[in-house]
Amino acid sequence: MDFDFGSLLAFIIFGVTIGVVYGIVALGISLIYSGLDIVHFAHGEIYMFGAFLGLVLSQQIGIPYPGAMIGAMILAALLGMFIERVFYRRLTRSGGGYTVSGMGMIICGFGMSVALMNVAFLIWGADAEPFPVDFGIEPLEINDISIPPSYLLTAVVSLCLMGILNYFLRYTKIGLAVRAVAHNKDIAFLMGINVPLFISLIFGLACALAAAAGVLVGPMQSVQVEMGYLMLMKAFAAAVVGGFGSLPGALIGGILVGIFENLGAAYISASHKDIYAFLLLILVLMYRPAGLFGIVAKVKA
Amino acid sequence: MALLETRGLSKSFGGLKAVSGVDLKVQPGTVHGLIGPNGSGKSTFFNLVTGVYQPDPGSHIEFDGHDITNLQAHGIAALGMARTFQLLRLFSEMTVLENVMVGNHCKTSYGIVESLLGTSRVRQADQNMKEEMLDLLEFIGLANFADIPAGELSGGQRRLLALGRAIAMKPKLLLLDEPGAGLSPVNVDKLMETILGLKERYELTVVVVEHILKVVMSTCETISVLDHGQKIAEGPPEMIKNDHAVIEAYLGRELPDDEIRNAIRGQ
Amino acid sequence: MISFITNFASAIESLAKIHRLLPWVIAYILLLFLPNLITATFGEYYVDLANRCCLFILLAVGLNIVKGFCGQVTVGHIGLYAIGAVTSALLAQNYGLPFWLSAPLAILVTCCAGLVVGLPSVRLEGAYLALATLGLGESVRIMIAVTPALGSSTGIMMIPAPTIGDYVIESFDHYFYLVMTAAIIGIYFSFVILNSSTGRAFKAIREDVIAASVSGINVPFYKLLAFVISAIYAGLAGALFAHMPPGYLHHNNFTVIEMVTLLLMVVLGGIGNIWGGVVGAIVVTVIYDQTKDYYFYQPLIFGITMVFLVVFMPRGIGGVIEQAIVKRKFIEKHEEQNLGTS
Amino acid sequence: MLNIKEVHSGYGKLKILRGINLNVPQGGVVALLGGNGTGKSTLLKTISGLVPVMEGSIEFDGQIISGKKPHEIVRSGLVQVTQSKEAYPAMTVEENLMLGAYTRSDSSVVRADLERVYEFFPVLRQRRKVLSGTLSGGEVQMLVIGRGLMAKPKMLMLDEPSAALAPKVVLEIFSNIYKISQTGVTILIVEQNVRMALLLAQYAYIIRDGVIMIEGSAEDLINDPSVKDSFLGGTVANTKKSLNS
Amino acid sequence: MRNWTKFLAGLAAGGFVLSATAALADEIRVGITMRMVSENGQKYGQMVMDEIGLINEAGGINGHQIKATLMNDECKSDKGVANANKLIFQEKVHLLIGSTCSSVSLPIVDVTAKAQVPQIIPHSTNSQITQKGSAWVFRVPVSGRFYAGVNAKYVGENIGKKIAYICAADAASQNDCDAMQAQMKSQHGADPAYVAQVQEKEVDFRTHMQKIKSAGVDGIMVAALAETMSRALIQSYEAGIGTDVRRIGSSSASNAPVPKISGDAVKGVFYAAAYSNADTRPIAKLFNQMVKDRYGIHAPDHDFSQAYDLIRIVEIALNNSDLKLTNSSLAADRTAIRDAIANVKNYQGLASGPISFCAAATPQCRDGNKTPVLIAYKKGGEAFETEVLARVNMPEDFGL
Repeated sequence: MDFDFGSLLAFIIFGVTIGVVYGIVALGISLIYSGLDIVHFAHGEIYMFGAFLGLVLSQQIGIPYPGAMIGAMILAALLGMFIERVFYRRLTRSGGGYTVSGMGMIICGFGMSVALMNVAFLIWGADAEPFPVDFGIEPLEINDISIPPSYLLTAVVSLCLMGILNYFLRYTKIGLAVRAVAHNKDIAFLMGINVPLFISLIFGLACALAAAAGVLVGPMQSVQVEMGYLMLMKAFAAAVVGGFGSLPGALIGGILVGIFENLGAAYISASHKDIYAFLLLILVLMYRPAGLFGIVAKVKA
Repeated sequence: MALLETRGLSKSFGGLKAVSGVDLKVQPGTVHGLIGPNGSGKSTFFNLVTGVYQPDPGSHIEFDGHDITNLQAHGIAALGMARTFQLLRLFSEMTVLENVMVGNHCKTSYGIVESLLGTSRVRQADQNMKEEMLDLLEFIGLANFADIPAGELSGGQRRLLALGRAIAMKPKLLLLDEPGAGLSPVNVDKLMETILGLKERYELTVVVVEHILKVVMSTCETISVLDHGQKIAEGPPEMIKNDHAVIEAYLGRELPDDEIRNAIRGQ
Repeated sequence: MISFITNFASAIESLAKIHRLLPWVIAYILLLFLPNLITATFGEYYVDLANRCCLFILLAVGLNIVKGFCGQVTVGHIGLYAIGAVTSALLAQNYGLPFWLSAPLAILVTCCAGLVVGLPSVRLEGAYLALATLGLGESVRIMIAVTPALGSSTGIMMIPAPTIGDYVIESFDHYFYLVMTAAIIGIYFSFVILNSSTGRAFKAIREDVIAASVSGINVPFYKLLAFVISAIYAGLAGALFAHMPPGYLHHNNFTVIEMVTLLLMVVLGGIGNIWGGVVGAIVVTVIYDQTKDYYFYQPLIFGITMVFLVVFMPRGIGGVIEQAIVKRKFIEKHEEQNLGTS
Repeated sequence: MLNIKEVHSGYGKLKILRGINLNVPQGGVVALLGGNGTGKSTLLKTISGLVPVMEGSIEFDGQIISGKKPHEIVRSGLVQVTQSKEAYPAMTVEENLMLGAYTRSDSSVVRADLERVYEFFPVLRQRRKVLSGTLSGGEVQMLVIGRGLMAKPKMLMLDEPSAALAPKVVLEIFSNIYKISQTGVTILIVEQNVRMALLLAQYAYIIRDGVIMIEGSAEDLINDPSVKDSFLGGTVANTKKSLNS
Repeated sequence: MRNWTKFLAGLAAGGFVLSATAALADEIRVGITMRMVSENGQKYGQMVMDEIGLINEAGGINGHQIKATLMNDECKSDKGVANANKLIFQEKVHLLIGSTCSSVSLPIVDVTAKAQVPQIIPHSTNSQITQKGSAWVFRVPVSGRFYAGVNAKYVGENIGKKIAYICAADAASQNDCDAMQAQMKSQHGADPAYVAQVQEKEVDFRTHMQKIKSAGVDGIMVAALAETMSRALIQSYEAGIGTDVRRIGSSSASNAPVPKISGDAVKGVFYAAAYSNADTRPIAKLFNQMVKDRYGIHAPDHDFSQAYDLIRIVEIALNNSDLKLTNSSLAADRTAIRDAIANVKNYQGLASGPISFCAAATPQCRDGNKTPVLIAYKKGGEAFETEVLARVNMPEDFGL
């Protein structure tokens, strides 16, 4: 295989543009982890629901794309909050307070993932649905590399979302409370924060992020019931690489996973593409469980 | 020769020095007390000695002639060191008998492969161990509860079981972390009696961390005092009582009540 | 129902007092008649179903050892199953080894793989461990899917059925004797393990790692041991699956959905409960088969069942019965005590 | 102000408090004393709603608060100050303080109150932009008390403010608590350091095994030999006594 | 002892939902296992069931009703084998139809061979299915080996020899891809310009497209299932590969989701299939209309036509076989049906060419349709349009 810097650059750009999407899903997983102490195995399905909701809103109801995205985010957030309230909350309670111990939550997450996927299957069927959106922008040409508008937009919107979230968490009163709840629920309670509400809020926020990712990816890869699983794996890898609970970590983790798998697919073997993400995940877990940026990662005893 | 000896034992978490440079010797056959205010490093000391934490470089721990500085917890336990926890840490879904049998794990006389195959020798050995352990439960007064899950026991019984589990290891050295916490004075006295009885019966050396000074003063032959991770005094109870450093640093300045009251009220 | 089961349990206990293996031998002899009984009652096909039940029993019991006894959350079990199946199939096909050689070798290979899948458990816990094992299990499947030598897209075909002398074990009922024997031995040994020092060490690790380690239990070693033992079960089940007529393996037999089904079996039966795992495996396999006509809603119902089980019946069927038995023992004890004191 | 009647509570199956009666008058300083594992922290958590009440009732400021959620109780003016280690180490000092004012919507007054807290604890003003994880033990204790004050409480409950602090710092903290009580805030202080607590408080309860064993005015208790002898181990109050015994 | 048996029987009865074991005599029992997950997959199965219903309504076969049992195999081999076992040993079917997926049909071939049940396959193209040498298997669709020959001939003669391949890892696509490469080599001596082996459900092809773009090829062969292929087609345009580079599809390109998802990107894509909805024969027009009316599908793909042809062939064969349909004559009836199917010669239905079977257990005899048709998309979207480029009769042992 010839090696030239032009195509290397291209592969890196491809990795980054999809990596930011992994990043925002990972961010949601990370948020849920710090807020509820659970790794949410059904998050891929929320992402899938988000994509479908965006599709319905934009293609069937005819809401313009940005509106459809916001709508999908809100609906997915409501869906997530409903799931959290009805199912996960009971498990967290039986574990005492809002922390969960043991494998119940993990199994519940898997069950929820199967259930949600099949609900979507009953509603929308198993076939992929096209999600054509006309962004009205020309593809960006760098040398020989052509970056379609959907990817450009994805990268920009993802970064914006990240920025907004960062601002929200850092500089607003509610954001302060979210951070307080994420870090220690008992103290947050004693500060007069309505912790159960905020846990729902965190969950909803994470689901909204996943939905945004779904609506962003939809136009690039079409929308299908099965799309969640792969994204979940990549997002897990991103969250682990970046370190659970670290906001910039999730983004950088996502980008790293994106670049890693694209370079692997380009230079080693394309058919093993998904294994690269797993490999990264396992390596990081084994040698740096707190992730590359997880300074405040919680070590569970 | 000391049964347990630490030299320059240190441990820091982040920047915080939980234990720094502690030299300690525990003579065989004695009851050794370890006191100090909350957060003075007593529990960390226990965790270091028993291998739950790895000490910082430069530390040295010797137990019964072995260097155990970098051994893992199970290796140290196998050499004959047992401990209890302040929060007990019982195996609450296992029965009382199983709890003490786990304690006896190191004394298992058969190999792992054998245990997986369930040979007759294994069953015989298990039967013997069971009888021995029931005997121990009898001694600490829990024999009636042998096949009840440990989680169902009452508070006092749990403390006894935790003690029993440690004794089941047939240790040379027993480390007790606040055995009397939460017990009423009468029960504390009873517990101390049981501990001393066990010490005689199983020829133990005991190190005890305790808040109730009366207990420590009356049962220990030697007392070490920790403060901010450092050993500030060591000796027999009489000496500790009158040690200037202890009174000064650990017990606080002995001001009269009124003076303190005035200081508080800013007068 | 529960009182019936408790009576049944005590009847078996009294049998076991005569000789420890007596209930097992009786059960085994009775099960030898099962194919005939099934064929007469329901038809030949249900023997095939029973074979699949036995495979899942092996898998569920094996998973229970690492998950229920030792408390390690693994989601990579299906990968071990795949390794056992593919190894045995390739050995039989490429080197012409008979089943009786290829299966033990496959188990050996699976054990090594189990060690690898278990390695993360030394450093990781809970969700992190689940993620790592999920990654490893999926990597195994993807490797099979993309490597032509391991079957890739067309799968491994025409894996020879086990033979004894010239006789080929390929009919449903004869294969049943094979898998049933494996399942019974598997269940028996899982009881042996549970009641041995090793089993106690597993449970101690599940309950409290630190307390276990200061009690002298080599925690990393026993964690790995649990993974290796469960790998033996998975490898055996895999080999039996591979050689089961028509002898065909495809990577899509080992997806995450299969792993979720396996989890459902263990959860339904009660995590850490051996008979629960057995019952869970049978119930799920049979219900799955019997509801095939409702394939449209089947996975949905499976998912929802799993969620509701975890939320509302976390101890599963086995746990409920176990509690009932323990309660009964308590009552008996109290009565004895009351009689003694009065 | 706070009226606790026959309260039972605990975690799951485990019952820790078995019939607690306790009364804190308006504007008073009351101490709750006991050793490790006696149930005093559980009582505090029960009052602030973190642990559910199994039996009995808790009345605060004329309202029944047992059964309410912790955040509702905080809004009614009863604020618990957690143990010193429980600040938010990844937040700055000022963020921590602002978190204390979370329940309040009067942002201009909050600003003024922040100034007031800084005046109370000048060291916090110096370190306002510093992550609270880097503070010393005494500073963190001041921070959590200040954070409690930011909620503009009617009553403040303090959980072992002296824990793991040097005697000199303890004195400083206690004198600050006294100053706070002088501003009209009712105070319930939970302590192991019996002597200091008795010197600060007007009235005290001694808890053991989930029940109140002794109660009485601080003056009486400090001179009561039975208190020193049988109940309070490892504290400044009785060390001298046991040393001389 | 008796109690034990009773207990076990009771336990078993409690767990099982009793299903009828003694099947009714005087019925022709047909078992179908298909992938009933995708939208079209469901409709293929539905159409098979509907057609059988119509036959029954019209009086059945020689006065016998057909009892059809449809099962879902989710395109998973273990489920497919379980279905086949159930249909054969429980339902005691005379004829097994299925499966749609190559990876499921492959093991079922062994099951039916051993149980001696005729099996007829609606649309699995993997060449190995008939190469296994089972005397009980028949394939209605065109085998993958023929598709490759046609594609390679057309590509080599009309497009060029520098072809890049994107091959997804499912049984049918992998087979198509490998066969195509082999044909390009043997017909034109052309080595592949670039080969990307990707996973079955790959979503991101940009890396490959970038490489293909810089390799400067004449055509890109995308061998993948419908969704995967559509994504690759779209992304090939996004990467800036112009229309001068032709896109070649594998046979799944005929499936309706491809034009639907790909939209404009499908224009100009050509592929070999067994049926074109642009077919102008009256029977084809009628069929197109029927599918449109009944299932609301704009235009049937070749899997529809093959399922339809299959039922017609089954109807012919059943009509020609002498069936006793008693409980004891099961084996004889199965053999009779097999022989009757083997005797179907020169069936002219929707399929691109005549379908003939014969008795020998060879691919030559059992790959019924040997006439692939080259089709190109003229328009994408839901209302897609196609055109026929060529119709080629292949020699029966081509590609073996």
